[in-house]
Amino acid sequence: MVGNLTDPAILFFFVGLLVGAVRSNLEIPAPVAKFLSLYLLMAIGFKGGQALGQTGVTDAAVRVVAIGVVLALAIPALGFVVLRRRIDHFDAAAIAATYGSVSAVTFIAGTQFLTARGDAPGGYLTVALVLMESPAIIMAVLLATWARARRHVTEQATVLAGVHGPPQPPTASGVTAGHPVPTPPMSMRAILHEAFTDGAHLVLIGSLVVGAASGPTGGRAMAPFVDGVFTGLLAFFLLEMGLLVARQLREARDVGPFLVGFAIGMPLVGATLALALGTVAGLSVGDLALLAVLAASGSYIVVPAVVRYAIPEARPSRYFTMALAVTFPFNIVIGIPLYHAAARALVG
Amino acid sequence: MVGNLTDPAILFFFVGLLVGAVRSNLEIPAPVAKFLSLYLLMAIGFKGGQALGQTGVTDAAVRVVAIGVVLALAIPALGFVVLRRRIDHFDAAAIAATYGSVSAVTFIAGTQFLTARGDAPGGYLTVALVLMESPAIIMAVLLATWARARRHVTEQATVLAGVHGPPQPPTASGVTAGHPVPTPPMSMRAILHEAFTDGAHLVLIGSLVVGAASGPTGGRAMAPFVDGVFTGLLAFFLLEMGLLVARQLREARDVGPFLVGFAIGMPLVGATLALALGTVAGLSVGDLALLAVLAASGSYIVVPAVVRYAIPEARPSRYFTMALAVTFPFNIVIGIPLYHAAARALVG
Amino acid sequence: MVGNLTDPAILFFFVGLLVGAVRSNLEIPAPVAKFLSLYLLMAIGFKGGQALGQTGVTDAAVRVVAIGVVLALAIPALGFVVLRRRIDHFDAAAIAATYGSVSAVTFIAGTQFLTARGDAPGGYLTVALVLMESPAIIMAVLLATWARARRHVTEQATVLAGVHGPPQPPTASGVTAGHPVPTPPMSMRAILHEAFTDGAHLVLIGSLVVGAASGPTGGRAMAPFVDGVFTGLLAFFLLEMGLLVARQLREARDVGPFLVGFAIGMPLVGATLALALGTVAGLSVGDLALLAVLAASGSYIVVPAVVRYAIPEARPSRYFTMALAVTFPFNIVIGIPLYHAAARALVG
Amino acid sequence: MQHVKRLDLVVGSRVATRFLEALDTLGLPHRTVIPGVHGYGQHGPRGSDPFATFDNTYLLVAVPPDRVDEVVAALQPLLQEVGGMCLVSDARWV
Amino acid sequence: MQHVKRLDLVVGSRVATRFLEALDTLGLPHRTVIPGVHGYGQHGPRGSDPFATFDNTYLLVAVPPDRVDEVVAALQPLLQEVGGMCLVSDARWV
Amino acid sequence: MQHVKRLDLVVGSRVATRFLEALDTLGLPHRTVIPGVHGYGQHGPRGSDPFATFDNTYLLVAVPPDRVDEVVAALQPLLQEVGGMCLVSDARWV
Ligand SMILES: Nc1ncnc2c1ncn2[C@@H]1O[C@H](COP(=O)(O)O)[C@@H](O)[C@H]1O
Ligand SMILES: Nc1ncnc2c1ncn2[C@@H]1O[C@H](COP(=O)(O)O)[C@@H](O)[C@H]1O
Ligand SMILES: Nc1ncnc2c1ncn2[C@@H]1O[C@H](COP(=O)(O)O)[C@@H](O)[C@H]1O
Ligand code: NA
Ligand code: NA
Ligand code: NA
Repeated sequence: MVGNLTDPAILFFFVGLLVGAVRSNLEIPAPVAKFLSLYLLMAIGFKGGQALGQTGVTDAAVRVVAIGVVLALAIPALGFVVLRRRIDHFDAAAIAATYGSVSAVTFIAGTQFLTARGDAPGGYLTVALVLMESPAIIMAVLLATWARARRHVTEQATVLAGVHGPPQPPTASGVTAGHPVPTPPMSMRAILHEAFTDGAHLVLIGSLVVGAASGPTGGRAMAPFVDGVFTGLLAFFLLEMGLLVARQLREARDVGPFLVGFAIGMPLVGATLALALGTVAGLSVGDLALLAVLAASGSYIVVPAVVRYAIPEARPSRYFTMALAVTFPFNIVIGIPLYHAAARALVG
Repeated sequence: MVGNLTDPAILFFFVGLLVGAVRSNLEIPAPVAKFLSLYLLMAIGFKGGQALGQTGVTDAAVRVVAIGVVLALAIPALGFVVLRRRIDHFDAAAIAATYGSVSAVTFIAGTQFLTARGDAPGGYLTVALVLMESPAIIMAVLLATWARARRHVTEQATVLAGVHGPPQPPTASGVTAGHPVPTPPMSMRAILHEAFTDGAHLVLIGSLVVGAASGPTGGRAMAPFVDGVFTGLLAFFLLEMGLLVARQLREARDVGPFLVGFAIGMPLVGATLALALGTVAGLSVGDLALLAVLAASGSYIVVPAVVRYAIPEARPSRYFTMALAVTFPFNIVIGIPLYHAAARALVG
Repeated sequence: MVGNLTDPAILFFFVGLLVGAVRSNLEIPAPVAKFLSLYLLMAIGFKGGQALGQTGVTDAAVRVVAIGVVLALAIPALGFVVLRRRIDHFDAAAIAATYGSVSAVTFIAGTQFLTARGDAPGGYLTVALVLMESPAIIMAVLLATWARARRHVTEQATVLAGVHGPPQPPTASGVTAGHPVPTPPMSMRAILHEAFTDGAHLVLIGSLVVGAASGPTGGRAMAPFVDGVFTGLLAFFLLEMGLLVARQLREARDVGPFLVGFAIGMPLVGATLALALGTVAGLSVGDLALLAVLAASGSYIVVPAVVRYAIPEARPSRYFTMALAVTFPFNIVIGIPLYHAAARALVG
Repeated sequence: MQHVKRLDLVVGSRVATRFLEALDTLGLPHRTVIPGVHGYGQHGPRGSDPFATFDNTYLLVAVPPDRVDEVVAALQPLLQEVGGMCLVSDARWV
Repeated sequence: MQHVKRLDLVVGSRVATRFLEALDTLGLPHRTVIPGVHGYGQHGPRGSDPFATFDNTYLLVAVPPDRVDEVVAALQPLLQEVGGMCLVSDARWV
Repeated sequence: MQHVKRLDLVVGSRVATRFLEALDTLGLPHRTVIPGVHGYGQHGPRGSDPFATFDNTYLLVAVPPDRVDEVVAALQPLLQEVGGMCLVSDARWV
């Protein structure tokens, strides 16, 4: 289970964490970080597409993807039910969406881990990654709309205004002064557009298609880029993720013990669900373990990007911080090896 | 002819086009795009230099370069003659410069295409690329100076002021109000400096020289960078080009049917000229086809960079848009395979 | 000795110098340059760590590192003694720190040069690089504190205010007007924090540890990144260094003949010291030569970063310019081959 | 030198085009755009994550003084919907 | 539209957090931050080196007019210690 | 706090040094420079192409009030030759 801790990419994540913790001036420039995140999506999409192009749509592919979609609906529903009793409904919807959706970086780390241990998952897992991204967002937006309607009825509207961020004299920010009730957020149409045209999402899908379409010749031409330098660039990116997590941990005032517990418990529940369904469906060790990784991961890219405008009442200092600062490191360090061990025990 | 459509780099261009068309939020950060464009120039220059260093200055090299220079003078002259009857003389000069000069990215895509099909062109084509960049600019600036003198005589000066961009109340932009006649643009000296010290231009020349000077040992050390990851980085760059073309197409109000026709017709004329001269000169298939690609391509880097200041009266919304949004995709998708097929028919 | 001049990376440094000299518009975007500098540190750290992990802490390692630390204390002391008679004490302290510390890029160029000639230095040299970075900074800060105390006594404080930069009417910058005496600069605690948590420093140490910890499997996974594309990315980075040196040379008004002499003489003295101590200690050719390179190099990253706030009285237009615009090119072009030849003569 | 009003807007990068389109509609296409801006406001921190999810964009727009009320009226609902800051001040155009 | 004071600060990137923390302490966390800014001031050139050693950061802070003196008093010692520019001007908040 | 005039210039990146050199000539070397700025003005769109051909650079210069006319006079011909925007406003220097 500690095998992960000699993987250079994971080790660089720890370097980032430590460097961030001592408040070094180290900063990866934002354009570089963005380039690396797009590169990773492109590489993983292309490789998935290549694998798919070789095997075609197999029976296993269909089963994996079907289970993935089931999980993408079940997990946010379950999450919301648990959360709504303890916290604000808007936060509950946003957090449910976070855990219902998936993290591409965790997926990549999982793929690396499994492949290095001889349990390479199928290319169709990338399709599962794509399809598991959005359902939870849509569900959360609907839940928030319902919560908004309810709130309006009970006229709590004004009470909730201005809860975000540290106190700032209203005259300083001005906008709060005259307009305590924010106008309704984005239309459903705009939300769907945002969710489905998100750049990261489309790069992943596009690369998947290109990978499938470009055959072995294309694969060979792209190999030094999508395979050769992959571990190195992933390591660089995880260095930045470590810095980011360290920074985010410092801002974690809004995440109390209950939410920390949720940020670790929910992944375990999701992974268990995935392992159960996947074992029944007779998946291979690699497929099973990576599906568990997907189920356990929480989104800190697409979901916050959409939810920020779709559910403005929810606090990023909760949903974003939980996914990035608690669940992501948990999965990277403990989760992935754990799900792999479980998959081996169940199938191998 | 559709062989190009399984090339991953070209496919990523289409991904970019589609992602741009659905107005995704995807953006390649500008510093990354600039890095990639410099990388491509560096790689292509270095590889050309290496090839040159191995073969030395052959007879074929001399013929290719000579024809290239002839084309770089003939094409803008021809273009201006055709355009001046239909459009403003300043726009005509700028567009003539655009098509008289060349596009390095098209050159790179052409080289990739031909090499993958066993018709690798010689390293001296890179010298042709360098030498074909500037003559058209100088010619266009002279034509614009002549047009400016003529305009002054007919006293149309004030009529032309303020034609650029959507209407903006003059009091908002201020500068138009008091000064309807722009002062004369850059001096010829400044223009020559701009044209010959352009960063992209110098990186290309520099890399060519370094490639030639650093021999096989240097070549081996650089290979993973200039060859290995080349297709991957080109794919990434063409993704950005696709996004850019999609964006530019949305701004294409100033390009009517005549100019669209020119943006496709002129490349075909240029390629035909190149094929004719090259066949007479007895070039190989690869050299012939790539010379046609050069002739057919329109510049959207060096020319706009210089012409923007040298011919401020011309509209980038015309010359830049035509080269980038019409001619570039045309050449990438249809032109390159077409010129290759023609070269094979003529020589093979 | 001119062998260095067919190395593509070094040649690209000259391309950068020339391109900068003709005042081209070429610019490497700052985020890209920063990425490249971090990449180089990561690669060199990782490779050093891998080498260390294989050999363990050998006897040679201990000797090299010990000599390195001795040099890191002796060189700044010597430098200050020489400089204090001719120039301002604050500038003297800052310049002494510059030459007492080391340049990672020079180290990298030296490693490349030696490895290409079959005299690869040991991985522990990277440890020497790390340990030689900071002592000179601490020493310089103490010297500056002493100088500040002395200045206070002689009440010259107000005379020195406002010496920096070209003249600017005091009312323009305002801040000088009312407050001629700057408050004391950073506390010692803050300085130590800055020196030891500098991002570049920590990335290097972190990568060293990761390299040592991740074993041969990790090494193989990282190889295409830290080895494969290394020369290419170094070449790109040295292109930027060339541009930077050219720009810096234009601002070199504050560096007179004496300081230019120092910027060449001090490296030669430092290298001689290193060669002497290293020969006595029985080092191999590669270790000896690279230790001389370290001793000869001057810091233009960590030292200016810290000294700027720790010794605000010192002029970056002196210490930074000397290290970057004189010593760096001198070492790259003449120094490295020279120290190598000397090491061969002494040991081989 | 003429008097103009300068508007300094800081809005989420993903919604910046909505502000720019509103200005286009008013026939005021001239603007300056600084990408990659970070910030902290009522909606918490923005920017400084590697996915630019929370990036801000800075818009500087100089408009004729007599059009400022119209512009403000057009932008205000957008500001309320998606957040952001808008400062108005006086300047002279050279 | 209310009156605010806008502060435009340009300070070394390595010390920018010290300014921001001072503002936090005053209960004024709202701000806009532009990284990667170059400049030239009393401390010579800043920015435009590949190690970002000398990078500046631009901070824009809108504060209520009645708090501006307090803010300036808090920032002034920092400006004297580590350098940087701070401009104060008038604006209206939309 | 002293009164200063702030100049906000937005000019093509390729010609920005010409403006800066003009300021140097006037003995006003202090400035803040933001690279990589996009925009739209009389010369059409700027920035947002991968070759930075059309990039703008933002220059912020604080000058003593009594020198502003001289500065404007020096920059105006340049602005007319190569385009760009220049706003002048009032500020106080902390
Ligand atoms: N008082 C302020 N001063 C400066 N910038 C602000 C202020 N308030 C908000 N902003 C900027 O506007 C952005 C959006 O604001 P908000 O919608 O309130 O989160 C923030 O991320 C900041 O960049
Ligand atoms: N007069 C000025 N106008 C514009 N920016 C300035 C001015 N003075 C200083 N700055 C900015 O403030 C930074 C730090 O100033 P200083 O500490 O004086 O070197 C400089 O690098 C500039 O970016
Ligand atoms: N009214 C305006 N408001 C804000 N920025 C402007 C305005 N007009 C011009 N600019 C900026 O100045 C640059 C050059 O202007 P121009 O030379 O008119 O194209 C543009 O690309 C914009 O960034
Ligand atoms: Na999940
Ligand atoms: Na052409
Ligand atoms: Na040294």
